[in-house]
Amino acid sequence: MRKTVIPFGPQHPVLPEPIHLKLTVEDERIIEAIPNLGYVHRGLERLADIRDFHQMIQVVERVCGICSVIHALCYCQGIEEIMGVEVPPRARYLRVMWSELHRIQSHLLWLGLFADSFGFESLFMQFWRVREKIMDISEATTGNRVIVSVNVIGGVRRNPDPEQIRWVLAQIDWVEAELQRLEDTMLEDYTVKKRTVGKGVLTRQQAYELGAVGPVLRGSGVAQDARQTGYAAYGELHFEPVVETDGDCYARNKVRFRETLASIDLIRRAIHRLPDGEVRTKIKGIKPPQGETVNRVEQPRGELLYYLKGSGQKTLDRVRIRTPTFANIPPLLVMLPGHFLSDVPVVTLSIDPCISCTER
Amino acid sequence: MTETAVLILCGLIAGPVVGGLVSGLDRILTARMQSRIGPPLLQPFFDVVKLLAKEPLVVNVWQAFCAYCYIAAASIALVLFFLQSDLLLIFFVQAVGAVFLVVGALSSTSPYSQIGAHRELLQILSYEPLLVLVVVGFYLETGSFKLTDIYAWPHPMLLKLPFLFIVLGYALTIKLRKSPFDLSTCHHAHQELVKGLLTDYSGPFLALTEIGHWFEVVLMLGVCTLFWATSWIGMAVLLAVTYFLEVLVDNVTSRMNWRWMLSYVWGVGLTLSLVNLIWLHQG
Amino acid sequence: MFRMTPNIVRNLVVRKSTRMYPVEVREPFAQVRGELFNDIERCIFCGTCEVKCPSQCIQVDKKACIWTCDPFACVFCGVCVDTCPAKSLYQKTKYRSPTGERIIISQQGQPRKKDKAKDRAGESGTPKGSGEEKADPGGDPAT
Amino acid sequence: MREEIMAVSAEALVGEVAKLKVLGYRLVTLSCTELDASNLDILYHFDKDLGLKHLRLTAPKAAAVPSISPVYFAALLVENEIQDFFGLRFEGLVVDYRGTLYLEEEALKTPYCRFSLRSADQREGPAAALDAETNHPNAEKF
Amino acid sequence: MDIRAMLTVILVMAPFGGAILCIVLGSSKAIRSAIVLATGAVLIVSALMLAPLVPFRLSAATFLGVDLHRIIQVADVALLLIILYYGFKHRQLTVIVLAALQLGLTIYLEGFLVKGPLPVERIFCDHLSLMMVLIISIVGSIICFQAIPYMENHEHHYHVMRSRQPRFFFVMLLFLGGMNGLVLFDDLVFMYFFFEMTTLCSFLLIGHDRTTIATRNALRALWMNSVGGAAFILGIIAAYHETGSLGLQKILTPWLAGSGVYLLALALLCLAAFVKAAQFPFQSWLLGAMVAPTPVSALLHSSTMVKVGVYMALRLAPGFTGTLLSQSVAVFGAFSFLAGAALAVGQSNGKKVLAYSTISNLGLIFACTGLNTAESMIAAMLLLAFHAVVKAMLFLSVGAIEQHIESRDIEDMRGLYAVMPLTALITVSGVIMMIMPPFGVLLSKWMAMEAAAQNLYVIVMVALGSALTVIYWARWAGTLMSDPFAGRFRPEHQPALTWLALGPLCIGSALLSVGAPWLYLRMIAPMMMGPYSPAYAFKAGGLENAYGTFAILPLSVVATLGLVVAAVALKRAFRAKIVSPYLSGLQTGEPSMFRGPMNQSVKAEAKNYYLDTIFGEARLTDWVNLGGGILLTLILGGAL
Amino acid sequence: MQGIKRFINQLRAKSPWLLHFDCGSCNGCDIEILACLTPVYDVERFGIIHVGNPFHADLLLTSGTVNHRNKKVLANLYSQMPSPKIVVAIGACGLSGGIFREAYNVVGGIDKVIPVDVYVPGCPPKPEAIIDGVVLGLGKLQAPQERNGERKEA
Repeated sequence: MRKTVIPFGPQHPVLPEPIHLKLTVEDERIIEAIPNLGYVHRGLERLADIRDFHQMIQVVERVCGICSVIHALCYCQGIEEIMGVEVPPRARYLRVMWSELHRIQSHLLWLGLFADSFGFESLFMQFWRVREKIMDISEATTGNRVIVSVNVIGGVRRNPDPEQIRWVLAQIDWVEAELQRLEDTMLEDYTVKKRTVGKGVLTRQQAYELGAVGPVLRGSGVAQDARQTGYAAYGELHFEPVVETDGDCYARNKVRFRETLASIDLIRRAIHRLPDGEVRTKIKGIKPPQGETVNRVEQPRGELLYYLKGSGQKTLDRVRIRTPTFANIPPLLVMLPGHFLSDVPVVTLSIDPCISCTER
Repeated sequence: MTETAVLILCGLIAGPVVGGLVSGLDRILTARMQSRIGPPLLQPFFDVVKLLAKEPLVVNVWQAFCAYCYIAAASIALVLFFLQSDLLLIFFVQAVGAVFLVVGALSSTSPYSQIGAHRELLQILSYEPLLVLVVVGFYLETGSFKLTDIYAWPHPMLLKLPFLFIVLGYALTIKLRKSPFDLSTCHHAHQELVKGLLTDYSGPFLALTEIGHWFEVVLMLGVCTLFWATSWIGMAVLLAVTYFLEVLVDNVTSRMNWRWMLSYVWGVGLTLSLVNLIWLHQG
Repeated sequence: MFRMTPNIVRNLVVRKSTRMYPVEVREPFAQVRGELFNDIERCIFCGTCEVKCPSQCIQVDKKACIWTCDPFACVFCGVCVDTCPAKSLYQKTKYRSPTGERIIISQQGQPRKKDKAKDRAGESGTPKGSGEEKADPGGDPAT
Repeated sequence: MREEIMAVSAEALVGEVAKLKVLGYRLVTLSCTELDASNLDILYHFDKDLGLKHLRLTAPKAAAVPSISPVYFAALLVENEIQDFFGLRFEGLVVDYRGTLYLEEEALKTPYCRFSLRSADQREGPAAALDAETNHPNAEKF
Repeated sequence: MDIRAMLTVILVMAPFGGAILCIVLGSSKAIRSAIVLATGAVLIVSALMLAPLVPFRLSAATFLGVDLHRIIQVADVALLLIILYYGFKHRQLTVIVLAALQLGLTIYLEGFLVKGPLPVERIFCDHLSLMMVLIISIVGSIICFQAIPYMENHEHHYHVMRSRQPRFFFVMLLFLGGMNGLVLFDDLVFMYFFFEMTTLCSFLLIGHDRTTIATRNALRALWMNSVGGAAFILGIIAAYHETGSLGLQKILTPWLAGSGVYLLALALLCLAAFVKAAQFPFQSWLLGAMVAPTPVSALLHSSTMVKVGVYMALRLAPGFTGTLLSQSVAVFGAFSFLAGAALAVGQSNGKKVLAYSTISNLGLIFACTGLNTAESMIAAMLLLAFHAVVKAMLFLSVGAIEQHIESRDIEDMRGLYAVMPLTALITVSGVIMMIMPPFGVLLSKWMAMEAAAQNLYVIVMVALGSALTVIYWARWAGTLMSDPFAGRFRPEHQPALTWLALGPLCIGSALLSVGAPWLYLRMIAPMMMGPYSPAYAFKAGGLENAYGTFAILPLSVVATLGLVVAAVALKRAFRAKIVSPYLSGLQTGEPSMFRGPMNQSVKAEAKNYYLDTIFGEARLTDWVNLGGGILLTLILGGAL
Repeated sequence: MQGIKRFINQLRAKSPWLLHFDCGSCNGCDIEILACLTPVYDVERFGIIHVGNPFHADLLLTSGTVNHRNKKVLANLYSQMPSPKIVVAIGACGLSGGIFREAYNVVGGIDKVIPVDVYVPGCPPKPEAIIDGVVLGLGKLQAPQERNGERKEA
């Protein structure tokens, strides 16, 4: 047969990050996709040898710039668990707020990029326009737009005042209104549906067995979300996962869109129940972490797992990070064959690939 | 003789100037639709001059040849339009340019360029018959293929060829490389084919293809004017509305794939043109 | 097929969302972590920042009283500011400006107990004219 | 760790894993740590309805470990990753990158084996990383 | 003896003589080449000498004292017996039945039907005949020249022990004579004889290699053409029945157009033409014929033999002006044009692309014939001439390429420019001449389209077909210019005779395109009489009629200028920095290699789109045959 | 002639086409670069458009640490850009390797592989800073002859 071999990436305009897919194509139909990773591999897990466990917060935040809060949160929760540190309630609620803000910005980012992947440039622009508002909130409440560096072991670093909180509420109202205006296009437009419905189908069974996580898993009808475990303050906020059943790119799109709205709702609830008090437990004098733990949280892209092992020294023995994209790449490899070349960006982006997460 | 020379000159100048301005307006309008400010009006000219002054890098020397052939054919087509020549002939000459562009892209081994070239061929396959049928529509209405006769026709053509105008709209959208038909190459970077057809053209050669594209755009808009050739105002309004709709469509649709394009454009386009042509034939 | 149209038309009519950045500069938020400064006058050269910095971009020479920072390696996390016992480190709300050359900020201070009089805050490696990131010991911005 | 950990041997591994699959568990990931100069500790994390279960395997570096990627396709990436990081060999990988998943030839080999790399680590900082470009003599060849 | 008669005799008999010499003396390569070259030269000179003398009619009652009709009668029966023999030899029932049927009909016609004195003005040479004669003699001879080195190579490649070239050239030359006879004679029985002769020759040539597949395809060609022969003889009988004449010009009396049997006769003759021109559903013999050595393909199937079909249709056209038959022929032709183009898109075999393209172009000629207006007839004749020349050139280039890279697949020709620059360039220029203005093929296509604009069915199919045509040609041209070349090859070193064939054809077709106005004025306009009128005027260097204009000369000048500019640019581009094509930043130093997974070097390959799922042979052939069959039935039925 | 040259150089600064290559950053800088293209910052005001292809680019915006695998890609892309070309390194990682300097698979900043013209510090730099950096780069694009052209290319 007449095979075309295409090096897709590492530098490729539809891929915001470098990953290489060797695509073998027949008349634009993909018959094989072999990934090549390692373009973003830094080896930061190994930095645990030379950075102490406090400094590692800043390192793990930079595993991925889009979900830095949640990386740090997962890491801190793990350390807190080993060290037996209790986090003040206000800090737990603030952690939820910042996590959800991050989820919104990540999902908005993704919705934009996804729109771009099927060539809907103006929609991309609109989502990113809305996203800037969230970036403003981040910047105002934490001091930085992207890598907010707000989690510490034992709590959070910033304590927004009531006026700031009110401002945040007003801002997310605006975001919600803007999003509702875009909902019709993103979920109902003929061309959008034509490009996403039935593309990259992952059945419930496949998604479960291939270890898909996050919206990919929930788009296939499995109601599993690490937030259900109730870490931080989620247990008190009556969290419900968003589930769609079709398992195609459209379903994932819908899951993410609905999750964005759900996150806005969660922020509102978290803010309404925000207790007063301290935001940071002093950990001076507690022995450095000794023991091992596994901590899981829900990133925008899915479930994130940290395996931490310490032996009572300032540096940890092992920091192992299993990021959601890492888990979603095998499903991607299963999804790609059989689609057309023009669907590659759509299917690839539908797992919301975060390569810097994957390779660390 | 002088008149001919003036017309030739007009054609040669109108292409880059009008085409560039239209392209600049297009970019501003697009930006405004996306809630942005957008570039200055003269931005396309800056781009082209800059590209012309860049270091020539080539992947395959034949690309240079093809780029020149493309712009030559595109400009000849426009000049023929200004000389009020035969409409069918103009499209044939225009097709030469399109083919050379494709051949140039095929001469690179990059799969992106090659696939872009093939998609461009499929685009040609989609719009070429439609253009011929539009021309046939003019013939059936006016009894001539010559632009002199068509422009001299006393009634606005749009009233008799409304469906063919829509069909021309399809062709125009494909030619302008607008969504949903921006398959082979696209004005925006984020496309699975990188820049498709134009991936391996660079520097001055890219500038040539861009100028050639302007020639083609002006030519296509010129064909649009035929639909309301009786008054300047009608012509201007028709052009403005058409172009606005083109930009709008670009901004409210996503990019489709070529299978959809082929079936949609042929299906809808051929049906519409047949309906219109049969109407003309009977009426 | 044209569901986006209302949004597009609305965008055409209402105010554009573009910030005209170089023309109009927006006031940064109050708590933004920008450029790092060391008020060398107040620095006690304890070396806490050197230890705490996750990026390890600060070197403190306790004997010679030289505080050196590689601004290109700084990740603007603000840990050093938080932990500075003398509160000599602070971050402006303005970000650090881009440059065309590599720079190293090196500030020569005086031992805490000694004469606080005007001393040269030396900088090496910074080309002339692009020294706006210099920590000016005289003009205390005091946020 | 809060959850149940079960020790397995290399021989029993695939059987145990297959059993878990039948029980409806999904593979979360593998975590590998170096215990000492010759042994690795591999944790297999499984999940069912947000409850975790771990299998612990102590694997000597020299011997190959059977791959579970034929059972769980999802193990493909992580097993390749461990091959890269620790130089441990997995038998029967579905797609075997042979230690090139992340690392180029000039990069440090088996970078997570710190016991064998300790000497290289003495000189920290970029110098060490740059040094690694010229295949460090102490680095274990994969 | 009249010089015209002498030239006619030479044109028909010289090849026969050459052929016989070939088989008698041709075992030595030098002598054989000399004979072929001499025959070709004689043919070319005679054809050129004939040019200023047309039109003329001549009586030819006897040849060397024997009644000419009698000779043909005997020869005809002999020919049919030979076909019958081959039918028995290969146990091909269809061939046997058809040959027997033809034999019976011939005997019936000659022995029982034809009564009274036969007209003796049997030679009729107007400009159409002349055009055919020129094509056959010049292009055909050039092809024969190229065949000399080609066959040498061919036999070398196939390790043939005992050269079969004498036989090969015998048939080739015989064929040329037969073709000339066919177009120069006006008597239907004579035409039938020559028609059958070309059938037999093509059978022998297709089967020349004696491989199983060659034999099978040769037999297919034989039986299909026998269908045409049968239709031919039936047509003659019907025509004779209605008009009492065997002279073609006599038969074509428009006042008979109302008669059903008369139209049936014309329809049957058209059917014979369709079969010869391999129109759907008879295309398979032409495709099968591509197994033959390439000069055979070029000679039989591009430039000459298939043209017999369109020649006959053009001859017959005045007979059915304004009838339903004419309309149906137009639709049928347009359908062939579209279907041929669509099938060509699905092909990667270079020769098959050429074959389908031939079918497609012949379809367009038929469509023009069927449209039957002055403009369309002009278009048809111009297309006939230009297509013959350009297509012969393309066939010969593909033959040359094939012998070098040992493949005829377009994919294997990727980057051919790097290794066979001149041949590649000639092929590309051939492609350009097929699809681009101001070249002749496109000129005639333009005329055809403008002529077809009145007929909605035809114009829609022609519009679609011409877009498809662009695809397969452009794809091929681009592939040739791509680089680097990957396959096995022998460096470009062509025998002088190959250049002698390719060079003149290439330059000739370009010049012919520029000379299209004169071609029109000198060759075609004089024929526009009867129902037709010389529709186009030569104005401002172009051809213009009431509703269209094609500025050939100005365009040629401008195109030349553009070419010069582009060539200068090309020359300068050689000085520019050459970089690797875009491979997502993964290129290694080697051409088109990238660094893939597992640190392997992978070749970035891109193959052309052949759209097999849409235009594949397997998918379309049945539908196309069905369509062609239905249309043919309509033609035959509509005639009644 | 000199006038034309100056004019062209001015135009160069008016139409810088941007190629973005993420060579191992954490995404933070990448999304800020992308944010520059979107309505709120809209760098198309300066004629900047994002092209996905080195052949068309004038400006190479790179973010992230260079590692052993992507350094070849980076050098390849740089070599495919027609001159005059400007490289802008974005973010702490791109400048020096940032917080990952000591990691084993990190070579260092962008300037270890290709010559860098503008350094934009930040982790990640704000879009305003990126715009500043690009503007600084444009100055260099306007006077390409002043660049000490062929520096070390890996």
